Amino acid sequence: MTVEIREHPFDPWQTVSEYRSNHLVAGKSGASAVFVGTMRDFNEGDEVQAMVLEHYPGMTEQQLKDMRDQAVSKHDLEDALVVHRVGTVHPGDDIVLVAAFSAHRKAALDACREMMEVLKSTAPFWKKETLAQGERWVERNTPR
Amino acid sequence: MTVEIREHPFDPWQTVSEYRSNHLVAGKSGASAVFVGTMRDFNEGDEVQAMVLEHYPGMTEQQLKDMRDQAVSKHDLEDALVVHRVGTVHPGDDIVLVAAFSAHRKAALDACREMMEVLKSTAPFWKKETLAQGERWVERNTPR
Amino acid sequence: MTINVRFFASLRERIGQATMTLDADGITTARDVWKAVSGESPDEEMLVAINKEYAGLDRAVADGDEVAFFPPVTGG
Amino acid sequence: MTINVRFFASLRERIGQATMTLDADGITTARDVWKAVSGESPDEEMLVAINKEYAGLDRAVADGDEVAFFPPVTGG
Repeated sequence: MTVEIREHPFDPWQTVSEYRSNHLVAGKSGASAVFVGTMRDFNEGDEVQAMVLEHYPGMTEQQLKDMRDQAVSKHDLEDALVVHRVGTVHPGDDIVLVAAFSAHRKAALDACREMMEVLKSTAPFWKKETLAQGERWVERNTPR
Repeated sequence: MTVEIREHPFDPWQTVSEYRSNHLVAGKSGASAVFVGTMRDFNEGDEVQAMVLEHYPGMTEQQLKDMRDQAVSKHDLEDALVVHRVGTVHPGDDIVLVAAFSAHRKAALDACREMMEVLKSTAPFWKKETLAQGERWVERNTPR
Repeated sequence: MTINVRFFASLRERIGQATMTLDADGITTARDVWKAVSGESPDEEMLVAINKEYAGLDRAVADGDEVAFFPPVTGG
Repeated sequence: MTINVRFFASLRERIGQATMTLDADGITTARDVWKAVSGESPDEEMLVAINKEYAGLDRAVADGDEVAFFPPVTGG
């Protein structure tokens, strides 16, 4: 439940809100740091109409789970949550949600940023964009 | 609308979600970084039952607005949002919401963290805690 | 010279009121305002705002200014 | 020795299939697997996973292993 691959559109804000209500003890984690990545309608100067997100079932979930567990342990978090879309997405669709819950704001903010960097560099996902001129694979992530 | 002082409980996640829907152009800001601070039921080893948040009407709003505008300008954000509670709050109540919306994740994450640090060190708010043994003013913020 | 003085948080409680109107001559700076209203030297950590903007204790004040004194901020 | 080989993203399209079962002798490492299925030397940037964990090209493979090849990841 702390790591999820979603095949359909999801509302990251409602997901965080429900997760906090259902899984966190009120009054313990004073700091919530959340990053949400959303599909843009442009990339490298081109208009993008749609995108297919591919993953490696089994390996991707395990990578995300290890990443989440390491962040919780390293930063002594109360909890952390990672959700990632796969399948066909359109501009404005949310792709990734990373949330870190801690008693302290620095731990939450550091963990949120680190999880995003680890996800971007190691989680097995691949993007194929649909442009007006055809399709293309995104070859690498921006460094930041 | 980008800076608000709230006298009653608010849902920061719904606030972000509605702000994005109503004020941001879908497909432009790929990165949303959000920090939410929530009242804890303990501080400096003591159980805290309630807290009163005081502010300086007029000055506080202006400080937050300047802070938000500077973050938008410095990090070239699409937009940013700051909401802060005042009045009597209880453990589990959300106190502060800071959100940064950008095309790039580093800008959003940097701006979100910076706004929280500026808010903590300069925005005119003061906390008075109610403990089992009586009331006490919080004398200073934790450095992080 | 008339100065509208405001106090917040623990300073408000120490002074015993939230606002005060100071009518006095011989007042040049925010520090003079504090001495006139409290009879004390300012605490090192005390913060000052003149017309709702942060200011140093030695900033000059003018007739009609709003001068506020408060402890370190603890929001967020 | 039987190896279950998987390809993802642009490599899947280049190879023309997502999975392949390799029955061959003389295969010791993931690099050998790649050469056997593609006839090419591996691209420097290509990533390898053995049994769903990242591995180097020179990691030994064993009978029944799942060996996956894919380009740099682009999630998030």
